[in-house]
Amino acid sequence: GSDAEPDGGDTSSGGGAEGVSIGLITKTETNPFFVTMREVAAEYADEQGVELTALAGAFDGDNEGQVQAMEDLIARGVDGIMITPNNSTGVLGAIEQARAQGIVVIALDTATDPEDAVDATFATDNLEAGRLQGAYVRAALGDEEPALIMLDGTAGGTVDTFRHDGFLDGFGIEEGDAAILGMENTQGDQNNAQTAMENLLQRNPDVNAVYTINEPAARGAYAALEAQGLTDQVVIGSIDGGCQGVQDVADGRYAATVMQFPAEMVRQGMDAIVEAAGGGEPPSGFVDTGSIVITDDPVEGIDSETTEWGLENCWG
Amino acid sequence: MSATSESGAGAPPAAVVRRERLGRALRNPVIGPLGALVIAIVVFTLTTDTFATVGNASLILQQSIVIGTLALGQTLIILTAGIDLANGAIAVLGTIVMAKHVVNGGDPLLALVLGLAITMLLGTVSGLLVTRLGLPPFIVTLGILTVTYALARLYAESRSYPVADRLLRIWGEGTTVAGVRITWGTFLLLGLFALFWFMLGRTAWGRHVYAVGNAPEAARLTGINTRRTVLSVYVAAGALYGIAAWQALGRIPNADPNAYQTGNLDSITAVVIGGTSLFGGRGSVIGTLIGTLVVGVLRSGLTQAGIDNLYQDVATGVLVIVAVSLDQISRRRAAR
Amino acid sequence: MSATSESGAGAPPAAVVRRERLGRALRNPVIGPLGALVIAIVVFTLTTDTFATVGNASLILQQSIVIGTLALGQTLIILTAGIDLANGAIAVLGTIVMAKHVVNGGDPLLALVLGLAITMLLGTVSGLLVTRLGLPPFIVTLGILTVTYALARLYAESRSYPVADRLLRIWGEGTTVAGVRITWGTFLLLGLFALFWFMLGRTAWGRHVYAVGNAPEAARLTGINTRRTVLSVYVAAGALYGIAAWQALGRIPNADPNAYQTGNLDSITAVVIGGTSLFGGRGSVIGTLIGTLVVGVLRSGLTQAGIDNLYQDVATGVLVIVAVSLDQISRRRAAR
Amino acid sequence: MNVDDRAPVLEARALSKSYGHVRAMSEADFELRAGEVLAVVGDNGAGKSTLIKALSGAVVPDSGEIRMNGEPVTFRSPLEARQRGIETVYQDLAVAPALDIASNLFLGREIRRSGIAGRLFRVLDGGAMRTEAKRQLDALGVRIPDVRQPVETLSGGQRQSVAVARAAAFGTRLVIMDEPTAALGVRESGMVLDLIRRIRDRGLPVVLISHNMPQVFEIADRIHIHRLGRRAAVVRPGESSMREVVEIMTGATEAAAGTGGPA
Amino acid sequence: MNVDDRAPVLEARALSKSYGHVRAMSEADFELRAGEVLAVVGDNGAGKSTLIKALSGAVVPDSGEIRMNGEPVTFRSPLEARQRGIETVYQDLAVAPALDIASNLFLGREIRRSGIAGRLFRVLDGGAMRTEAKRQLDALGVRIPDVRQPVETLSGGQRQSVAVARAAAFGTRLVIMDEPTAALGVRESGMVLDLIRRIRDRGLPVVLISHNMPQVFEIADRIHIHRLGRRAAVVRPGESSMREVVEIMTGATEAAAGTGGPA
Ligand SMILES: Nc1ncnc2c1ncn2[C@@H]1O[C@H](COP(=O)(O)OP(=O)(O)OP(=O)(O)O)[C@@H](O)[C@H]1O
Ligand SMILES: Nc1ncnc2c1ncn2[C@@H]1O[C@H](COP(=O)(O)OP(=O)(O)OP(=O)(O)O)[C@@H](O)[C@H]1O
Ligand SMILES: [Mg+2]
Ligand SMILES: [Mg+2]
Repeated sequence: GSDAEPDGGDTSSGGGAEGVSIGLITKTETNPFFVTMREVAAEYADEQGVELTALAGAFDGDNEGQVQAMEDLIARGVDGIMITPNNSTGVLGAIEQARAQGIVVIALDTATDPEDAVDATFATDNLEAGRLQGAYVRAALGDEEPALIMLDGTAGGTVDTFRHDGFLDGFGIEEGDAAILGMENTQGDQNNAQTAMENLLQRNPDVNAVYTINEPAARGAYAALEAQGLTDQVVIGSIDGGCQGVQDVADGRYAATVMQFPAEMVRQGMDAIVEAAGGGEPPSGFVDTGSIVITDDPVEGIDSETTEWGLENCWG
Repeated sequence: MSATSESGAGAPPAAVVRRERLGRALRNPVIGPLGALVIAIVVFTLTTDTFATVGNASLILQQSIVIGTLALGQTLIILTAGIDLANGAIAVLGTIVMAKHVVNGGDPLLALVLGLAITMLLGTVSGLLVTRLGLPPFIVTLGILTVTYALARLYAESRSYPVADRLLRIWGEGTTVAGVRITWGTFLLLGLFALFWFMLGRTAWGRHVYAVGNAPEAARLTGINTRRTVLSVYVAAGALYGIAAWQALGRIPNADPNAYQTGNLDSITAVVIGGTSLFGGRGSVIGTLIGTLVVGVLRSGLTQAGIDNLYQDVATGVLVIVAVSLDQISRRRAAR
Repeated sequence: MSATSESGAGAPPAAVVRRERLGRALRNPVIGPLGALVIAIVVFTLTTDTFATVGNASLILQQSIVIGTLALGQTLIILTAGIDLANGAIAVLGTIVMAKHVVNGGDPLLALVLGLAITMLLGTVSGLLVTRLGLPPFIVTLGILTVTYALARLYAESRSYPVADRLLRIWGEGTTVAGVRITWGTFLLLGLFALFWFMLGRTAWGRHVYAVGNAPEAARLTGINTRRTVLSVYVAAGALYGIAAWQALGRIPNADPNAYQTGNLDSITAVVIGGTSLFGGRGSVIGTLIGTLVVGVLRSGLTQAGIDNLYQDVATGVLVIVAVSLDQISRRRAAR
Repeated sequence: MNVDDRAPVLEARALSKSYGHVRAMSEADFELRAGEVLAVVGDNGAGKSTLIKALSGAVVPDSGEIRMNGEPVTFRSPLEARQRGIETVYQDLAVAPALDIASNLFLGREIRRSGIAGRLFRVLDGGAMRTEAKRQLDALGVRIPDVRQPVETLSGGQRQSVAVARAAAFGTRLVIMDEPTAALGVRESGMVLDLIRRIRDRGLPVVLISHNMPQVFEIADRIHIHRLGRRAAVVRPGESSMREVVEIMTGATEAAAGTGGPA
Repeated sequence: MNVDDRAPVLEARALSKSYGHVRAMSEADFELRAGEVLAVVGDNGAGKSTLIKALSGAVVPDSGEIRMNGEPVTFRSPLEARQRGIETVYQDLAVAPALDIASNLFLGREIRRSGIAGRLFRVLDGGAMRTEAKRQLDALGVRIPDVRQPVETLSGGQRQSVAVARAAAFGTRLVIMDEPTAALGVRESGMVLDLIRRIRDRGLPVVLISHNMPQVFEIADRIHIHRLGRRAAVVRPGESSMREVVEIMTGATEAAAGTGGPA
């Protein structure tokens, strides 16, 4: 379902943005990543005096829910819409409809295909983030012959695919390489990830590298490895940069996580809409909001930050 | 012992009070859900100023098309004391088959036929497993659900397929009446409900569907071909899911293997709110249409009322329960 | 007309063939699911060399604990011809309440009590709505599902809470027997099933549960307090969901408001594979235990066999159907 | 002993009940005296079952009054009537088909183990229940292969015997039987009549609904004739002929014995 | 006309059927001759219903042979028996409680509209069905307020009448009735016996299962006595007394008339 959250309306503060109304549509309302986006947006809207309406789909892949949300926002006559599209083509029709009404549409986190279907995109380059994770894990292995297990998210998710492909690229192997011992879809859920890892370990106790789609999956993988006493032989990499994830890295549960910056996406996106609403140039193009490896065991040739820095800059 | 004439004279053992028409109307099982719908509409009309517009009404109808068609197939199956967990998945596979064929340069008409064929095939397989092996519909359709989503993803190669073809998108087009856009899909939805309302209420097939759901053994003993009846229902439902797939492309011209994951529970909800019994043999498609609209109105109305995200979930949960309570209370009244 | 002595002499109208024991065993409804389980185990043992290890067996048991406990509560409710869509949500709220209390520095024992209290309260609310207002359990628990997940997210402020406390994690600990780790949770699971096996089969309460599910009107007419019986089942299920929450913290010491979203369908699947009828009044908790293990074995075995994810889904769907077919066939045999 | 001298045990005045626009009972009176067998007869659909359902708490009448030993009572559920010792065999038997015979016989008042297990945890004594069930059914002359059979596998007559045995075993104040011999064979019917006599001899009054006139005339002390939802007459077997009763029942003669008046 | 001269219409040899360890029918024989009313009597649980279920396709026997007009037949479903003109009233009535009376009466052979709507789309003629239902029930003397009432709201006897009316209306070759008058009142029972006579006068043989001996002796041409799952004897009402029949039935005398032999 599509859901409303009129957090804004407080027009007492802020400069120049008063009267601007913005809609935010996330994939779901449950994932901490999107919760962070919504919270940041609400806070920023308060500061700027922007009126915000936050809506979401019901599950990953709920194009219908996102389209309904778009329709509602168009009906409300907002100035701009920020959306994290379920997949790169799912809501193009509704986006087109919105832009035809003069609404600025900005993609966050996930790019559309074609990219210029929206006015601008503020996102992590997930291919690059995956590459960073892969490169780090490979480097951390040193001379060891790689034996990799991959805990994916959802089959066919745009982000999932970019991260997966990026990881393999950074890791330096191809899809189907013998070094890949097994892959499972975990829906990014800790319980599923733990179960999958437990079952995969039965067959592959000699694993030494683990790719995880996000930090809950990494926690699940760690729990399964810990139960088997295998944590020392394995390098786990992850992506997200949530505070709990960074803490896990600090606690030595996994080697590294690649931090992304959802708050940046939201803030830059909102700035762009406000500017366009004020008669400025509409924003355009793909803006990479960056990603960085967080680890306390830096490796040669890969830029990274410490967990201390990470805990200051994490989200969620 | 020649009481024929006497009973012909019609003094019934229990005096029949002649307020039949009203009584019959009040006992109509659609009264409850209809009351819930009316109350919801009135409440949102009074509490928000954006809800009660013709445009919004048309929007709610459009948003209800796919779920409505899925719920129609679901109603048929539930009337036979079955349940279908796979309807969303089947429709999704239908959209993929249609869209991929066109994206790969195939003929749109053939794409449509292929899509409908696959959904009917899956309906038929479910029906055969239920009727031939005597398996519980819950398990059969759970299996089909898992398999179908996997097949959809495999066949889609985990991609989604945008559709440009006009034929496949036809139900998203429409006409503008007095400034309000009404899609052809809306008319199709209403037409399908009318068709099955007629089929269930006015044909021998419909009687058999109710009989098989209400008392399967009695139906068998009276010489109804229960297997064929149940199978026909699954095939018809499969066809409806194919039409739902077509409608889905009209609404969102992009076939995504991850879509409509809550189609099963959403459609069952609409059916149950509409007063159809999950134990089979009692209920109506008109109830389901109303049930679908109740859900649509709640979602739209709560959004218009600007109710916060999570509180909206709370409100939806509570309101669904209230809607069905109304039905229950009206039934008890009638039973007195 | 003094046939008493004659019938006392026991020449039954239809000669009773004295192969009772075997006959009774073959007609035992648990035979079907058990056969499916055994076949699954044999197949995976033959096709993989990592499946048939004690370690893996212990692992499958551990993976089954939470769903097993949810399925036990689900069995109780389904036996009364109900269904519970909210069990996963209720357990999740339980984990949040327990974990947040401890993370905020509260007393672990009190946390536990609070968690159990909230799950029992939600079970009681469902039960009251079903018994007092006569609402369909599907709708009631659908409403509770939505509301409870929303409450869990609101109360958790959309965060998750890692748990360090030993008491809350106790079911994840265990002992090592002959090199194999067996968690206390495994024992608890088996103990709970044994308890309810006894309660359902050997107490007046159990008889009443079956009677209410099988023939509610007859149960009422014979003077069973049907409302109280049904209510007691929802309260017991609520308590079990609380225990499931505790067990969940033992398995994953991190309370996440988004966890166990498929707990409802997964638990219903285990119940149905176990041979319990969704129409109520027929079934057993032992069947559910076996059903839970069948699902666990399938998932583990297919992973061990190195089957690709999507193909694994296809296989799971097919195998679930096959498992239940075995049950159906064995029943037909017995009915002959 | 003259039954006329005895006080009414169960009395009803002007009971009415409508279902939608069907009036199943309209101002029906009823009177059962201590120690008597009262037969209730009437055409199909006359409202006999509705009447006794109102007396046993299975149906709540729209209006009217019920008195037990002179004191007004309202039964909102069959449980409440049962707690006052009223035991009923319903026309549709009220058995749970999936449960076995012994469980059905003892439904709602299972035999429990002695000691704390039985009292606190309500643990059943399965053996005792089966033995006792067998005994009760034997006393009715029913041949049942195995008391562990589910009731749904029984023949129509066997099923009815289970319901009759239940009421006979548990009635403490009065027993109501709605067509208890309808599905029974010659021998089994005879045994049920014997049973009714034995219950009466224990001092309990019995209400018997039956379409079998010879049976009614054989066993009843008084006959309550129901017609069009109300009591048309009450007669005594010795004083009226079968023919007269049938004529009142079918409306061929207007109730000679005076509508509603005691016979 | 002497029924003995007539050819058997429906015959069965050595039918057996076990449920688990309960042997409901063991080597039962059966013979129905053209134009006769054959009564089947026997104790509760003797296997009468199982026998006629085997003859009407509701149950598939484990072994044995069924012949219709001399030609061997196997019925795998009630539909197959019905297609050969065998119409049955089952003891448990086989009605769909939620459907109305008219729908139940015509279940499986609804009256359709004339023309293409009826033939191709099987569109019902609801009015005709209701009128005809009312006519059939009136012919049985049942008073039913409204044929649009769901069957679950009917009294026990009214429900039975619906099942009887259905079989009477549709039997084309032979009619089987399993205790059709069990729940019926005096008047209604009489009308069913009249109906059976009318069916016989139309030339169709009728199988009547009943526990009501006077009824059986009134109407039957021959009496098939069932005991312990098989035919114990066949007698003629004129030649044996009620007492003798009951004695064979209950096993007090071994079948005098010779087991399985034609009477
Ligand atoms: N739940 C109900 N809804 C509607 N009508 C009902 C209901 N129960 C009974 N009736 C009607 O009330 C009337 C009386 O029914 P009742 O069962 O009391 O008759 P009865 O005298 O017991 O008949 P029988 O001898 O056939 O058992 C019938 O016309 C029946 O159709
Ligand atoms: N499905 C079944 N499963 C097990 N036993 C059965 C089943 N059906 C019938 N029986 C048994 O078969 C025997 C014969 O039953 P049947 O119904 O044929 O008797 P009947 O002669 O019709 O008796 P009644 O006069 O009581 O109707 C009974 O002992 C009954 O318990
Ligand atoms: Mg009655
Ligand atoms: Mg019988």
